[in-house]
Amino acid sequence: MLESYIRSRREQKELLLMTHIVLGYPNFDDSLRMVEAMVEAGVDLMELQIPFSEPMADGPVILKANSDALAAGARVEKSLRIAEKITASFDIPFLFMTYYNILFRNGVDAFVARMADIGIRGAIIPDLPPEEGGDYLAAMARHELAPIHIFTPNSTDERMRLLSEKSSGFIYTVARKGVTGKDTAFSDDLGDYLERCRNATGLPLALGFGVKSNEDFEFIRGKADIAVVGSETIRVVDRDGVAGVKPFILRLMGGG
Amino acid sequence: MLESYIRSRREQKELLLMTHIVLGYPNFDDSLRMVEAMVEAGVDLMELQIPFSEPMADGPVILKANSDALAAGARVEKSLRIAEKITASFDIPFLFMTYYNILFRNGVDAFVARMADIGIRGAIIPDLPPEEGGDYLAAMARHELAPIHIFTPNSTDERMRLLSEKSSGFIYTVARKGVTGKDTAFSDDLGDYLERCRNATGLPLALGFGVKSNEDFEFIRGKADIAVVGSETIRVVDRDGVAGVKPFILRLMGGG
Amino acid sequence: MQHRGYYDQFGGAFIPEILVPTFDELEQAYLEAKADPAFWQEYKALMSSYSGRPTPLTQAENLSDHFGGAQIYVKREDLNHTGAHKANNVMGQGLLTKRMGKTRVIAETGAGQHGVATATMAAKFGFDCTIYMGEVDVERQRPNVFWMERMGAEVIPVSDGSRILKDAINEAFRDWVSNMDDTHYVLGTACGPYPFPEMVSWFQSIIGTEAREQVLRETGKLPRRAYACVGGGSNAMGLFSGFFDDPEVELVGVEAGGRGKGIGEHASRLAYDDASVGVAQGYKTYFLQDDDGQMQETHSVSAGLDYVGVSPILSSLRESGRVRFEAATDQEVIDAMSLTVQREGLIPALESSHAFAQAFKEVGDLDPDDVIIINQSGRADKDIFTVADALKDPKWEEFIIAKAKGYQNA
Amino acid sequence: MQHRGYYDQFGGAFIPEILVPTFDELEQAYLEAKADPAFWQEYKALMSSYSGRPTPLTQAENLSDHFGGAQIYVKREDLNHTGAHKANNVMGQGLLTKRMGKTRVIAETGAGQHGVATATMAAKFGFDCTIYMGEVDVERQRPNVFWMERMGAEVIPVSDGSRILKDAINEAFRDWVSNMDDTHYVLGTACGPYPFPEMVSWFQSIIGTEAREQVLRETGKLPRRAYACVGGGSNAMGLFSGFFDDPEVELVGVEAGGRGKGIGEHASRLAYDDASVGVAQGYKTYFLQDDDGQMQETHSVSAGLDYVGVSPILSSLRESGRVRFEAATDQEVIDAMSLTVQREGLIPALESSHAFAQAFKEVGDLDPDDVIIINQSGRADKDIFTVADALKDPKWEEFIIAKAKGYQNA
Ligand SMILES: Cc1ncc(COP(=O)(O)O)c(C=O)c1O
Ligand SMILES: Cc1ncc(COP(=O)(O)O)c(C=O)c1O
Repeated sequence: MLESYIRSRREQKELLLMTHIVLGYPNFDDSLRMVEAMVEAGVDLMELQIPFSEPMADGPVILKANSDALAAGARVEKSLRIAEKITASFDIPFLFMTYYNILFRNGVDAFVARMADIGIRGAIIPDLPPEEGGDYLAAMARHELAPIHIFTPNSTDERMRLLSEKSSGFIYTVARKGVTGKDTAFSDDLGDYLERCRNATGLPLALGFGVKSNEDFEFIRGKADIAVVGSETIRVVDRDGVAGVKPFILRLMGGG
Repeated sequence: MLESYIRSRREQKELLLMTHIVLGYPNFDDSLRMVEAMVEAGVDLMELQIPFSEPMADGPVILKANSDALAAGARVEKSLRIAEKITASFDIPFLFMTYYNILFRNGVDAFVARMADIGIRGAIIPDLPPEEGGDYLAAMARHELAPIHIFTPNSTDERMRLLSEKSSGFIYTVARKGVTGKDTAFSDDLGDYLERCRNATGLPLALGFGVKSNEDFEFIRGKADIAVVGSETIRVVDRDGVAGVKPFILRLMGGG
Repeated sequence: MQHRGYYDQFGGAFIPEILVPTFDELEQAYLEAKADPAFWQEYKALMSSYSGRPTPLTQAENLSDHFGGAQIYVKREDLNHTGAHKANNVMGQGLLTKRMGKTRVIAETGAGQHGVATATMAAKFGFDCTIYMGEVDVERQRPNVFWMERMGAEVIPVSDGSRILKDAINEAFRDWVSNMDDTHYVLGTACGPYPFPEMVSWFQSIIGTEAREQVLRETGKLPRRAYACVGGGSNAMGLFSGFFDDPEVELVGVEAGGRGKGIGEHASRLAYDDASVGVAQGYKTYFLQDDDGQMQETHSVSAGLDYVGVSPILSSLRESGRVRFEAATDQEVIDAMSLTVQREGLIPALESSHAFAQAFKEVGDLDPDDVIIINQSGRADKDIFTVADALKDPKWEEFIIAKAKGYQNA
Repeated sequence: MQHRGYYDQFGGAFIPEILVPTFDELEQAYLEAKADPAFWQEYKALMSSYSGRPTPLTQAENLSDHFGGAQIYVKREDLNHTGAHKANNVMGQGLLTKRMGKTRVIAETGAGQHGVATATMAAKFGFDCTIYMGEVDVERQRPNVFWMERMGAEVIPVSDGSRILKDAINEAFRDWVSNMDDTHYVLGTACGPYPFPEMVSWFQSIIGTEAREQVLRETGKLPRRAYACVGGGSNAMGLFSGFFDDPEVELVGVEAGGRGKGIGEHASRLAYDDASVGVAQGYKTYFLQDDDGQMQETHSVSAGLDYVGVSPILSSLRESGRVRFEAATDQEVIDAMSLTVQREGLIPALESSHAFAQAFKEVGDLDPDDVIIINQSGRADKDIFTVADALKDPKWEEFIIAKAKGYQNA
């Protein structure tokens, strides 16, 4: 199970790193090479985003990656095949990140079964609150996959408890309001917020949105279990190509 | 008096000719030369139009002559001086044609007195119906000048009698509806109409609007006392210069 | 005609002889309609079902707060179908045209609003329609021309004289003297020969009648002042007539101050002293003319106020002191419009913005218990080319340039 | 939220977690307002004094004669302030925004009408305002952008995706998830996550309530059919809701048939069979999407109907058969508009002209004793660039080219 993987990994490392890529951006070959670079650099788990035409919760960088991937012909089936290849080749857990319509159009049960089949360990569906996700949650449970939900600074304690109940693996906590890829001022408030998160769930906490430097990474150490890096990797690839990915990750973790 | 001039002239000629120019168009010198040419060609009486910026009863040709004259700097005082020179030099009756504001702004009494003073014999003011013209009619009477009014095909018999009462010299009858300078189809109806005019007034009849060829002129012979030629002369001047005026008039009267 | 239509020394009917029977007929139709209560009922029903009357009286709280004086209320003639008070006059004359059995209408237009309104009325009544419009105005108000043509009207650009409103009026008269048998000339403002000034004011009185009722209902009191812009004077006559019997209501007519005093710089006949009494376009009033009586060039940022004459009824109301006349300059007008758009979400036409501009100069001196009414005679949507130019909006210019490239490459 | 907003299988609220408290608050404010008769009174008073409601129901006698079938009545939403039914929704949400104590509004806009309406409301209420508009629409609806900016709104062109309405909606949500504390998102149509479809329909129901009363008063009977164009579905929901309890009234929703059937050629979600059920932009409905669930390009001559999704309430009304859906092609729409302008002097927006086009296809088959209602959701004044292009008006092109030269030489 995903949670136990995280817990055992945490015994060796104080802060794990989860990274994110958009499948098919800039193309499927590069996606594969980025995963390879990240795994080699020591990333602990990864989100593989299946592109969607209306990524309402994503900021400009990931949005553009989504639409470029689609424009280059990224089909869902192709994403699933490459994901299968990835899980077969690399030994860390991979999660899907995508929007609900991708599941819905394929049939939720069928899609979740396929996820299990190709070795995906869980999913983050940002436009699917648990109230709308009955079928999805049931299917995920049947296949022992981790449905991951999001805590935000304005979630109530009650809401956090509900979300926690519906989740497994870990909780994705966002550090601030807004979409992916914008700057976050990490401050003392964050401590209080994470305190609230800890009290609401027994699951490990991943902290996301805006992490992009070793200082950010260090700041999170001790506060959460997993640091999430999303948009910044895409910026690095856009600037330095796939070759830039590994040095960036190493630098981030303080190893570079 | 104007009427007796017309009657005695008619004893020699079956159809008199009245022509029209716009003072200051194309310039005051040419105005003078046009009068000269017309008188030499045997015209019996003339309308001298003092330009006005809003010649609402005039068609495109005379309208343009009005505004060109004004644009070239025609002032009312200048028109009066040239008129004075004209009446002094040529031995036929001259009338003013202009709009009421020209009189009104100068003071109606003063203006009419000045007309008398410079030897003008009457006036046609197309935007001054007798109902609005009390002061004007009184002043004209005082100075023994002829106020000339217009009969139209849709004037009632009663209206014609009223207009006749307020007029002296002659009656200007228009052959059709509309502004100056458009074609008129002279037809049998015209005979009936002129019959009505004759019955309504004892004054001589001038017939205007659209006369431009010897055929038109011949057609009118026997029906009215005076044929009026307006816009066509301006067209001739525009085309052939002042030199074209005399041959045109001669041709019109069948003499050319 | 039974009457000559004089208001003190102003007014009259200085018409070519050929139109005498036509004016007789028009006066008779007008007087009969006026004497027939069923006519006004029919008119009100038409304005209600077709044009959305009564138009509201909108409280402008934000502007009132901004100036800290009287409470400002805005009479919303902009909400009429076709976007201005011109609809009131045009629909009324449409009913009269039907009554007279005529099948064709003609009209002059300056801002184009009256042309659009007339073309609309003609479409609705099934009349043929010809609109005369100064060439200069055709250029500055092309969107209006576009819509008139869509309605099936023929728009004839007038290239005589100064090629603006007054020249279009002359040209409309020239058409009329040839076609009076089947044609009615729908004059667009409270000017011209009798009975037009009175008849147009009568149709526009629907504004003032509504406004008086509304202000009493909503505020329990009469306004201290009522403001209206004055081109020919029809929207002003319309609003003011509701308050003629209320001497405590000060009536303020606002003319186009243009670039300021001096002949050629503005179109103020009554507020500035550049005008004098004269007779033109069939009536006697104050005109912007020279010593010879020649009409002079006028200027205004708003085509609809850019006119040499003014309603003879307003001239007489100026002499009697019943109406105060002021002028607002182009710049004041643009500023007033911008402020109104930003603070209230209202888009007064440039014409109407003159009334706003003058009210803004004065409203701060009144008491917060006082109420004033501003007549928003129209909306500025169709002035977009003029407004964009006045504001020198670079994005608009880019857009037009790109659009033009598209056409040229096609 | 107390409810999830499902209408059969359609609707829901597929929202990012961060907006959950915001939607809770919105639902609560909406339900409280709905339960409070004073709120609707305040709303009606505002719409009356500011926007000129009730809008008339105009009898289109000439068109009725032309087709020789049923009597055609037109509900005149074009007479609203800002020129479309969008004002109804926007003013209602403005009152709610005030109730929630928020100080900033954001909105998406396609045709620009909703943007102008929102900017207007923001000016009136004193809110800050940001409008998201697809880059393509910014180009085709520049006059609207101009007026939004004059109102003080910031207009942000959206260059993502297909750069039209749906992309503007995504972008508005992105703003909202960052600024929900002080910001209300004024969604412009009966789409999006619950409670928007229901709330927007509620505000628009003022159309149908008025129309039902008016048609009974004026004709003594209910209409045989009621026609409305369907973009997101708000004007249709507004009109139709007045007749839901009258099974004898057939309700006809008219979508954008564009260039005809086939994905990419039109924006018909319900009339053609190119769409399928999906979840996007926060709700479940019929979308024009591919097998993968990716939204596809749409096309319509009218920006306001050019949208991939449709109100979930209308999707459910299609399944139940209560509403019939049809599509009108670009060409049919332009023809219907031209005819309406010429015969009635009404200028329906290109969006609204879809409803006219469909009615024209059918009205001849009805009995002269029958009555139909067409919803004229807006006026086309602001579509002038689109309409002129659709009609390829050479004089308009000359005018724009001359204007552009003027700017380039300045
Ligand atoms: C909106 C608007 N207001 C005012 C006027 C001026 O006319 P009047 O003075 O007759 O009201 C016009 C004329 O076109 C106009 O369009
Ligand atoms: C005039 C008009 N009608 C209709 C629509 C379509 O929207 P809805 O389907 O929500 O009424 C729009 C959208 O912009 C519009 O401007």
